[in-house]
Amino acid sequence: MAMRIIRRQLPIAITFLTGMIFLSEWFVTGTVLTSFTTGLSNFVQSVHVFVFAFAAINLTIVHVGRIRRQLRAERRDLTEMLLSGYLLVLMYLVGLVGAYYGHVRMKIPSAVPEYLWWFNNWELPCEATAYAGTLFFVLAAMYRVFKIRSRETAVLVISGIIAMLGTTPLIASSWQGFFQLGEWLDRTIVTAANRAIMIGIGIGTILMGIRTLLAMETGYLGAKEE
Amino acid sequence: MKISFVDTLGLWIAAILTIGITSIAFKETLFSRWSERSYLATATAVSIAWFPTNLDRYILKRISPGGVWTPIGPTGGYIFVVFAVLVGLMAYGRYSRKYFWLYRYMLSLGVGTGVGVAMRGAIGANFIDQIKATFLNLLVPGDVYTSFNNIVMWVTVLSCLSYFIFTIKTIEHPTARMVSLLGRYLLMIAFGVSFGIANPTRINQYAGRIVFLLQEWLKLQA
Amino acid sequence: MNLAIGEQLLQVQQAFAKGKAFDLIILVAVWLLALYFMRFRKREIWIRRLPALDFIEECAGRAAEMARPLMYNIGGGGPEDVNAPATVASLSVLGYVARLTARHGVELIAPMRVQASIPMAQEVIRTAYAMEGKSDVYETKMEEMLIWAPQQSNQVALIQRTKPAVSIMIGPFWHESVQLAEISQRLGAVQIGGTNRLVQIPFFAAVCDMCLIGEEVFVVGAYLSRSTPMLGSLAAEDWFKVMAMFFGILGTALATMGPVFVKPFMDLFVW
Amino acid sequence: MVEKPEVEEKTIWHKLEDLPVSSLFLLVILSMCLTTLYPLGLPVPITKMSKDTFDAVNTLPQGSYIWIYNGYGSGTLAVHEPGLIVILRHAIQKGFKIILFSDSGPIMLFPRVLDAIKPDLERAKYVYGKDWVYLYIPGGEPVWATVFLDVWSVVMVEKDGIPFEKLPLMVEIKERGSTYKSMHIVYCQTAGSDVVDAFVRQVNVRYQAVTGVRLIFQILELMVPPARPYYEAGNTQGIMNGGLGAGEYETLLGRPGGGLKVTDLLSLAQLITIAYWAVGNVGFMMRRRITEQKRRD
Repeated sequence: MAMRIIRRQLPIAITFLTGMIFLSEWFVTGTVLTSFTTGLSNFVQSVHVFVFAFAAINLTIVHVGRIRRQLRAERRDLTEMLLSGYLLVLMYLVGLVGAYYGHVRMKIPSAVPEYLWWFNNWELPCEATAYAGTLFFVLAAMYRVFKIRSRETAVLVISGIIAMLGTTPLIASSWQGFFQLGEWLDRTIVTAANRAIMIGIGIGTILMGIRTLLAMETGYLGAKEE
Repeated sequence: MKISFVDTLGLWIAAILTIGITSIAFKETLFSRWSERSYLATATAVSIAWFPTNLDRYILKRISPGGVWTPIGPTGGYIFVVFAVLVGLMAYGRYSRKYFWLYRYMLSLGVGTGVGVAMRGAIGANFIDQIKATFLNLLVPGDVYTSFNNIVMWVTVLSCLSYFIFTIKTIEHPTARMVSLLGRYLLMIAFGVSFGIANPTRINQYAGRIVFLLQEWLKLQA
Repeated sequence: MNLAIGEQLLQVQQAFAKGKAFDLIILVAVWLLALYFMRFRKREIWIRRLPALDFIEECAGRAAEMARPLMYNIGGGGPEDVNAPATVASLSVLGYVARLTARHGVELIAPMRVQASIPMAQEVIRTAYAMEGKSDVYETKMEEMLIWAPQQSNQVALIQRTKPAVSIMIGPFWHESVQLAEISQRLGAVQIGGTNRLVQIPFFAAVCDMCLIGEEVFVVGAYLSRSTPMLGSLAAEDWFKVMAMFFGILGTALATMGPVFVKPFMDLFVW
Repeated sequence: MVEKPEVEEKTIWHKLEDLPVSSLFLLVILSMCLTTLYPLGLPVPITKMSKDTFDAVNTLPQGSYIWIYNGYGSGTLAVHEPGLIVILRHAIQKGFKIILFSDSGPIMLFPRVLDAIKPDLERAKYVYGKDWVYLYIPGGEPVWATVFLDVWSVVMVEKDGIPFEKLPLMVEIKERGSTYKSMHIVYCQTAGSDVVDAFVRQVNVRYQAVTGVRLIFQILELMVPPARPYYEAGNTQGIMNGGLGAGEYETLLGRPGGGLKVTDLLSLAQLITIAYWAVGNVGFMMRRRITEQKRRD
């Protein structure tokens, strides 16, 4: 019973209390509650210093596990093993170089040329390309999925193509029709539809929040173990 | 301008990684797997590199905010920091079979904050402000265009809202069904326009990579 | 120092205490109505069908038939940001899906983007398998089930490698939505998508076979559990949408009559 | 396996519907390369939204305080970097005091921006710490809320660890009282719509009535439709529409840069996409017609 309280009831109570404090602070700004929420958000920030380091530890556990499984397996996938090892070595090399020079020498990693070299030539192109690479998936979806299958998809596809034609400078600079039609759709129907979805999401969030605070949705704690 | 060997090496690595990550969209190969792992490694390395700086600024400096030793306050204090460190360390409880429930304390603090912040935003910005924005003048004197636009917007908001009704049985009525069907079609138009705009967005972003490859790496000028 | 902050806060309070009274009234009203429907409404509550959720069971069967895995993605929202409600909602679907995969003997893959979500998902899956009496399966397969894939390219690569028969994505998603949906579509997977994030809904609507739009994401927990209190909270939600529509009609009528008429009504909203 | 019905049915329409997507990818990349090397130089039509954004900055008097949240990562570099550079150039030209603040990611990307604006800084004789400053502030909405109330209570040092006491600009802000009194315009660059909501709440809803603070954004093109309700309702004074918007701003300021460069690449790539879409749809419809005819026979 005592264990149950410590393991389950107390976390639920904490959720309820923090949620209610943040919610009440919105209405009575500037009382003792505000300094409480400020303190709490500073606290969460301090806690996050540790969660920040979580990523590296997690990755290490996952990949060391993978390498060990490969070592035990009958048919070894050598490339997989090498790739995992490569990942770990690269991560710690870059991370520790950055941490050492960054903290000991300059107090901030972004001021260290050695670390900036890594960042600019490894991290930056990777992230920029991965993010921009969404282009290829949008293109593929345009070609493969954007088909007039039914009346509903016809509406979706045709308005999409109008919007696209409107944002093509080559067309917009010679004939403004698509540009204006796209702009009109954007200003009326799209704005209004988004408004309706926003109202729905708003009320849905409130009710979902109430259910969470009242411990009806406890998915985040895992299911009951007793 | 003198370009050192290290800079050239960096340029080549950046270019190879750019091509490698792009190739993921085409097909899975050894090259794409290598670039994916490199990405994961360097992205995680950032968290290691910033750890001492963050530790110094958000834990050590907060023990005595402003150089004064205070037990607890909104910006720090030693009791405050001890608690923060304890809760932060609880997150690691999940690696233990016996003490896995420890992580729940950190999580419940997080979920409480998240839900509270989400709810307070939802009432004002999402619910009330948007209802207020639907108060439209449907018959603007002497301005047919604006009146028409307002009527379109008003019909769209109401019919789309009716599409989101779940438990009131009246929506099964044929007339109500027509309205919510209209709402669905209008939603589809909105989605179509949003999807269409995604294409230029992504082309713009990829353009940065193309400019890098051609002008910085291959040194081709327009 | 502290006193100075206190003084400043007092000034802020004097300046901003206005404008939130109506918010508070609405919140209290929602809360009370929800409590009423949860506690005292004994009559059974009807709920309209959500085809996307009914489709999940069929999907699990399909994955079993094809002997290919089922992928469930809970999205990239952390438990401590504003997307917490959607993440919590998504976890309840994960529980349902995990029970189905345990029952049909389908391999479940759940890529995780946020580290803080991993322990939550782990717990949910563990209990689901235990409820179906398949704890042993969970113990041996756990590492292949929960895969930490923090970047979008890791998730895409994971889909390319495992070739799932079904891909379910419910929760908060960012730009990766279209990447994940398109690549699984290209590899022939059946897909169910759903997100609370306005910007990403169109991609799921266009690419996925079934789609949950906006608010429908928050309904899933209640829809799948079918318990009266949960459905009751949905009824409360609906009445507030009806109220929003009523306000919309009333406000527009007043606005059409003239700015003099709508002014008092507008003032109520910023009270 | 003797009959192979699928293979027999394969017509030209099947092929049109099922062209390899890599061909589309390659064509689009090729077209983008071509337009980079041989720019079309098409003019960008100026929308009202971009004009409003420009005016929001342009109409402020000299010596105003501009707060810039450059919350972008490497992913949206191509769009947000021109947006930051052009705003900084404009602010320096107008003689504003500049306070930049961000998380760790953008700090790493800042040296690139600094290289670009160095001539402007030197020409205007801007001194770091006196005329502009860069703060490292990790955290989300609750933290920003406190920053706008009292920045001194959240951080005590700027990004390189120089204490605020040694920075005349930060001392000046402290002397002016609560931080929001030293905020005339806030420029927020982001790729997350949650951040847009947060800034509207924390800057516009809280302080506009008191200090008349202006709020402008640079967000991605696809985030503009959901954010437009805020613009129409006056919650934000302007939105820079991604790369297109940066291009328009550069045109308005008369300083062409990265924004116009990326916008120029749109035309050809989009037309190729639309052509592929049309081909795919024709193939799909013709195939469907044939299938239906066969079923009727």
